[in-house]
Amino acid sequence: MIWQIDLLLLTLVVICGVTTIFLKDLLAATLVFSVYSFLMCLLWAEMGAVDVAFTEATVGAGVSTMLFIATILRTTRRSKD
Amino acid sequence: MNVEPSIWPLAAVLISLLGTVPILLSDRRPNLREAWTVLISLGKFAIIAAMLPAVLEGGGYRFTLAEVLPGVAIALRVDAMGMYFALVASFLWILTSIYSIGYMRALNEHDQTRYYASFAVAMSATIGVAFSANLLTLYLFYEMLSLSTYPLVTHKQDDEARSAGRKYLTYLLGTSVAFTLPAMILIYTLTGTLDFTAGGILAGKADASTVSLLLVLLVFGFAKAAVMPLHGWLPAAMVAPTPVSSFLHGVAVVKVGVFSILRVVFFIFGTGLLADLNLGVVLTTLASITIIVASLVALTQDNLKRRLAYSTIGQLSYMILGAGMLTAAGMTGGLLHLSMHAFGKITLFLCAGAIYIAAHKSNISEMDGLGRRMPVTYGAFFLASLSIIGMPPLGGFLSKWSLVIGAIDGGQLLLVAVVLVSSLLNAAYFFPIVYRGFFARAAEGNGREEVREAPVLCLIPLSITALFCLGLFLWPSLALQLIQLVVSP
Amino acid sequence: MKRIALISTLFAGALLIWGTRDFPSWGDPNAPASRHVSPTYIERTVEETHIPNAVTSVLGDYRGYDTMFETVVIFCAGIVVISVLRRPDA
Amino acid sequence: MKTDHSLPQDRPIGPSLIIEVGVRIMIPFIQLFGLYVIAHGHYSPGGGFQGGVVLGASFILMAIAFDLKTSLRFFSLRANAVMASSGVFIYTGTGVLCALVGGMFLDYSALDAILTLGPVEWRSMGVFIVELGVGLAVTAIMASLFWDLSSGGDMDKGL
Amino acid sequence: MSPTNLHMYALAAPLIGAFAVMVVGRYSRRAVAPLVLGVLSFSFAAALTVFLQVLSGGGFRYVVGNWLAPYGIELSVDHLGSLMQLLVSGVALTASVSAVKSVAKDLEDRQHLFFTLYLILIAGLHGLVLTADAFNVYVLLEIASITAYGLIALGKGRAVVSSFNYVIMGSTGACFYLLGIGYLYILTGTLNMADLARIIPTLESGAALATAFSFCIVGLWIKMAFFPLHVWLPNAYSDMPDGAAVLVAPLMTKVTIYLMIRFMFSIFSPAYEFIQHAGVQQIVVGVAAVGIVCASAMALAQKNLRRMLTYLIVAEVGYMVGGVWLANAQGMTGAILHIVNDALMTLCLFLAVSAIAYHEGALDFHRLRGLYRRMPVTMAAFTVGALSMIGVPPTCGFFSKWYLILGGIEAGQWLYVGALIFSSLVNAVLFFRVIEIAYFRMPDADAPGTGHGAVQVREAPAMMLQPLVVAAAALIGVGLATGPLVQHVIRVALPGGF
Amino acid sequence: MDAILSEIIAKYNYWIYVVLMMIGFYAMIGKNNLVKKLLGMNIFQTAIILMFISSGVKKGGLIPVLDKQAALEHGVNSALINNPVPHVLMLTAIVVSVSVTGVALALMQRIYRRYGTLEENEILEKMDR
Repeated sequence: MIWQIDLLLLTLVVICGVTTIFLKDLLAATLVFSVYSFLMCLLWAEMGAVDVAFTEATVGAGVSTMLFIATILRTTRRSKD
Repeated sequence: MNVEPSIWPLAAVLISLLGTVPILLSDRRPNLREAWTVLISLGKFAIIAAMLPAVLEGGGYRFTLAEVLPGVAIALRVDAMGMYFALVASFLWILTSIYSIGYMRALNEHDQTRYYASFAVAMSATIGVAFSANLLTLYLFYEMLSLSTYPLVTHKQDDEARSAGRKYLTYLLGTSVAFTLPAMILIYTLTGTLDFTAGGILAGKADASTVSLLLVLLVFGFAKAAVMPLHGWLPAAMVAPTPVSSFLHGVAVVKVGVFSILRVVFFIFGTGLLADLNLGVVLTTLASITIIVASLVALTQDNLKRRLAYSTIGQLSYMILGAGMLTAAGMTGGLLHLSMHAFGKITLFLCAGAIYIAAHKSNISEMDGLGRRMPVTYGAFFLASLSIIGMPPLGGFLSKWSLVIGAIDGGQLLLVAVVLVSSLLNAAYFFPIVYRGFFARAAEGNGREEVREAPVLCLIPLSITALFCLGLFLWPSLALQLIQLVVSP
Repeated sequence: MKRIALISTLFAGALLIWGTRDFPSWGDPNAPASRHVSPTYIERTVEETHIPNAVTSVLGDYRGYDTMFETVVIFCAGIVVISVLRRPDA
Repeated sequence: MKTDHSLPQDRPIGPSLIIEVGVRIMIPFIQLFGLYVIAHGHYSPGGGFQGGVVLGASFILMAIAFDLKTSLRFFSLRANAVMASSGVFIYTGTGVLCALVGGMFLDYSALDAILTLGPVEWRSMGVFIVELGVGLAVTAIMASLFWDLSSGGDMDKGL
Repeated sequence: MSPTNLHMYALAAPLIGAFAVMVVGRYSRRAVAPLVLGVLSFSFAAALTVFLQVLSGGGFRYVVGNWLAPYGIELSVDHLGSLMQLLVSGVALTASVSAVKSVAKDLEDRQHLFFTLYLILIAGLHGLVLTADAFNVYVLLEIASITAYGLIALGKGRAVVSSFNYVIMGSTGACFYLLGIGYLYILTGTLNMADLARIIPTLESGAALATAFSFCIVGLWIKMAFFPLHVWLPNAYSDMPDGAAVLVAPLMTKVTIYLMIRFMFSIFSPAYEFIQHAGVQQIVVGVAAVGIVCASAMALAQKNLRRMLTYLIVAEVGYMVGGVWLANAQGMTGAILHIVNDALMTLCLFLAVSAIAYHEGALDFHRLRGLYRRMPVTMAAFTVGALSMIGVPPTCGFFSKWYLILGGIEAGQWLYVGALIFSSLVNAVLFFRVIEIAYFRMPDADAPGTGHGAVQVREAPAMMLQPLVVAAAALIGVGLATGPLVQHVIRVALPGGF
Repeated sequence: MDAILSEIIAKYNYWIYVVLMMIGFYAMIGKNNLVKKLLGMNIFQTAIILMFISSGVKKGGLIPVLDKQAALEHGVNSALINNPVPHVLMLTAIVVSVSVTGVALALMQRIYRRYGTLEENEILEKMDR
């Protein structure tokens, strides 16, 4: 594997993570989290963990995000922190 | 010296515990219920008396229920000391039961079934303490006694009774958990056993400071003995009905406290060890202070039962004093005083109850002239107070005499003074009561003329106990025989 | 509250980073994790289970007990969500 | 950031032909893919869980593109509960069965006693059976999770 | 002895029962109770048989799927494990008898969901006490936790908030544990406890090992609500439906403590914890002592019976954690004995609470007035439970406290000994306050002395009283059987060379 | 300098995961919004997964799906294949994480229905009242 790509992905992951935490709009935060999951999935695929990457793609970036969005749409998008 | 395994000790303990079942079942039928109570008390006394011959021959019985800790079982053992205490307690229980019937009916008290049931449980616990083979079993029954007497103390169920009950449990449970339990565990770590062994188990296993720590912990841990400053529960508990007070003072609770202290002094520490380490002085000092202070406080009390309560506090410490002298005569005196005081004090309480039933008076200042209306009661009261003061020809004389001899034997002349001074104080707080009863003129128009003697069910027990005060002076041989077995086995 | 959170986070992070000191280098084929148990799975999976995907064979067979409970976990989640949210009549 | 707080069902969103047709075409393929993932877990990445999630996602997609009622027509709540339970039961039951026929718990090779395939082949077979169970359970639970969360539990209107 | 599958059946029965309840319960409410009780009775009988077999023939290790350790997942059916399995199944059976009744009242239309979760939780606990695989512990902990979240959320009022807090705290704990396991895996390459125990002494004890150990332990501490990580517990446990509380309160914390013992002595060794890091031991025992005191003090401040009991659970956790970290045989014996005893005591008290709540609803102290007259049997059993909590012989609470104090003295941990005695005193105050209210205060204006029959006796249904009486009897029975229990089971089971 | 560099090369993966874990952990206990807490929990979980997966990597390793025929005939060189065990473990962990997420989201909806907010301090205020 190529460590430059690895590092780039890792940096992006950290950026996405921080953004998720500090976005005030929960819907946006959830979508950023979905991106985060997807980057993670890439990272793992690149590390040779295809099964985990597959699962993360379906669960983390897919279903989990849908569940978050469903809840946020039924409750509120606002967050004070 | 053969100690046989036998079911009898268990039967002696359990009979009244199981007796609660028919008592509870005959809730709606007072006659049947009280018949059960008396029957059980008689049965209990019979069982205990049946074990007496073997004990007098130097043997005994034992019963092991379950070994709960390595080397420590829940076990019962009948020996001379336990037998001595059990005999006194179970005999007096019969009388207290009979008296209770009269008292409770006369005052038409509520919740009598609960009363009799708790009474029976408490009696089981008392005999359990007497027959315990080790400290753990003793602790078990000691706690059982504290808990089962709680409904008795709080029988009135008003605010005063509640606060008294709270005080009662706080003192008794608090000290037993905070002092006795750690002491017990410490002894177990030091010796690996808790069995009561003649001559003690601690010798050579602990240094002087540990032993003295244990001694202090245990003397205060058995707060039922009401050694000052842990005596506060006793006057408070006087809110209970009078039969309960007499039960507390005469038959069970306080005696259990003293008995427990004597048990550990003789059978855990061993008098030899205490003498070697010169620790008897701890006991005698605590006891002397309690005796004098309690007697002084008693002088200031106007409520008859409270005065008797403080008197009890003082008298209890005589027994500890006797043990602390560490001489044969002193120990004899202490043990002897256990029964002498039991008979004396129970008479006094029964009399106080009889006065309350007959005249509804509980303060001494209001009892002027009552003696002439209630000669039997006051006569018994007079005899009993003489016994407690220590006048011949009454039982109390024997024990106090023995104590004085013991003090002289041990060369502790200060203790002689303590005994004598306190006897004078005893006289000072008892004689005015009798004097007022017979000689003082009551104020006019307070209905003194209508006052009659209490019901006959009350009078019989108190006459019997009063006569026993006399009888024990004349025929103390059984008691002395048993005590002899304890003091010099 | 936030301060406590920050302090405990930093503490936990520092502890974890300190802990990585003894770790084998990343991607080291001689790391204990790569040498002790796992080679056996890789070498024997086809022979013992006829499953060439080592992940599936470990998941379904060697560590099937874990996977059984994993399925139970997700089943539980479904039941919990139903019992928390769903109206009884639906 | 300015946000719109009204719930989506208050907003008029007309049915979009493109989405509806697209989804209608896609769903069978997604489900086929899900089944493939479950079945082919032995030879390629995937397995019961991943396949189950894909299958579940097909119902989620249905619920989003049409509405919740439509997806419930294809997959009733009762069938869902039975499927979830039976999925996990298949796994557990296989384990117990292995124990009952004389092996250890979850020792698939013991099933050879029922039908002779050879212990190793039975291991492969056993893994397939349990993966199937996992797939069933996960499909059902994923769909049910989404239904409940998107409708607040009343199974009335979706998002 | 030769391995049998009985312990697996004991585990699988509630699990399969759960699926059956889920399916059947939709159609017939009446079938739920017999199904649950049947399954749990079977499980109990199986666990009892296994326990007796282990007693006579010794423990064994069981390999799931017939893959030899460390390749497959191993279970250890030894003295300790089968004792715990017996405890779990016994408590579960007793609790479920009562739960069947109270749930039928509280959650009429969600019974089948409740009992599905309930049975899975029991299965999870069975799994937890048997497993000898570090990662398996994580999965099973999550099963137990997720079902517990659900059971809590079925409560009334703010139960959902309590449950959510529990979710966050519980997940933190689980993540910490998983982190620790990850570190261990990176260092050793195995997850089997025995294998880990074999490899760890060969590693040089350094930063990674210490981190792994501390994260796992802290994770478990969060899960067991060890002071000061206990904040989630009182709310969660007091807002649960009664039917759930009688199961969760006695077992969850206790099983987690058992896991801590397994972790500390089956993976690591006393040499690692107590000799190489002796300072830590001092700190933990100290924190345990402080925790006991604080939790007892907080229990004093409560005005609701159930909340008071939840704080006592926190205090009892301090007892056991402290006992384990005393690092001597007496303390360990005390801790293991207290796991058994505390489970039974908590069971008895919570069953009593649930029986009281059946008619009375909320359990604020002022509503307990006159309870001795209305519910004499319940209150008698409650009193037995209270005495055991205080530590009055011959109830079992006394004996475990005895061993713990013995251990404390042996280790010279006077602070801990003092805390134990202090908490006994506080328990006495706490329970006698309750008993006094229930005994003296009249609920209505009927004057004392009106005699019998003034207050109607209104006990909970027999289905709730019977388990309560059984539990109270068990307290005394186990107390009297302490000697054999310690000698034949716990002494044999003492892990790690004590 | 070289030593430090090689240390960085060898460990940076682990450090990044610690950073992610800290983000997640902070959000879990420090954030006020319940959704944020939950997102934090998911980040925490993925961080752990990252750590596990990293531990299974071998330099130049292949994915752990073998060729059946080749394996039966020639055997397998395990040094060339990534460690499958962490993958298996993490599949389980992902399932657990999505389960917990589902449960927590359901609870959140109920909380919102009851208190009308998802901020923890506001919920606590309303609870006291």
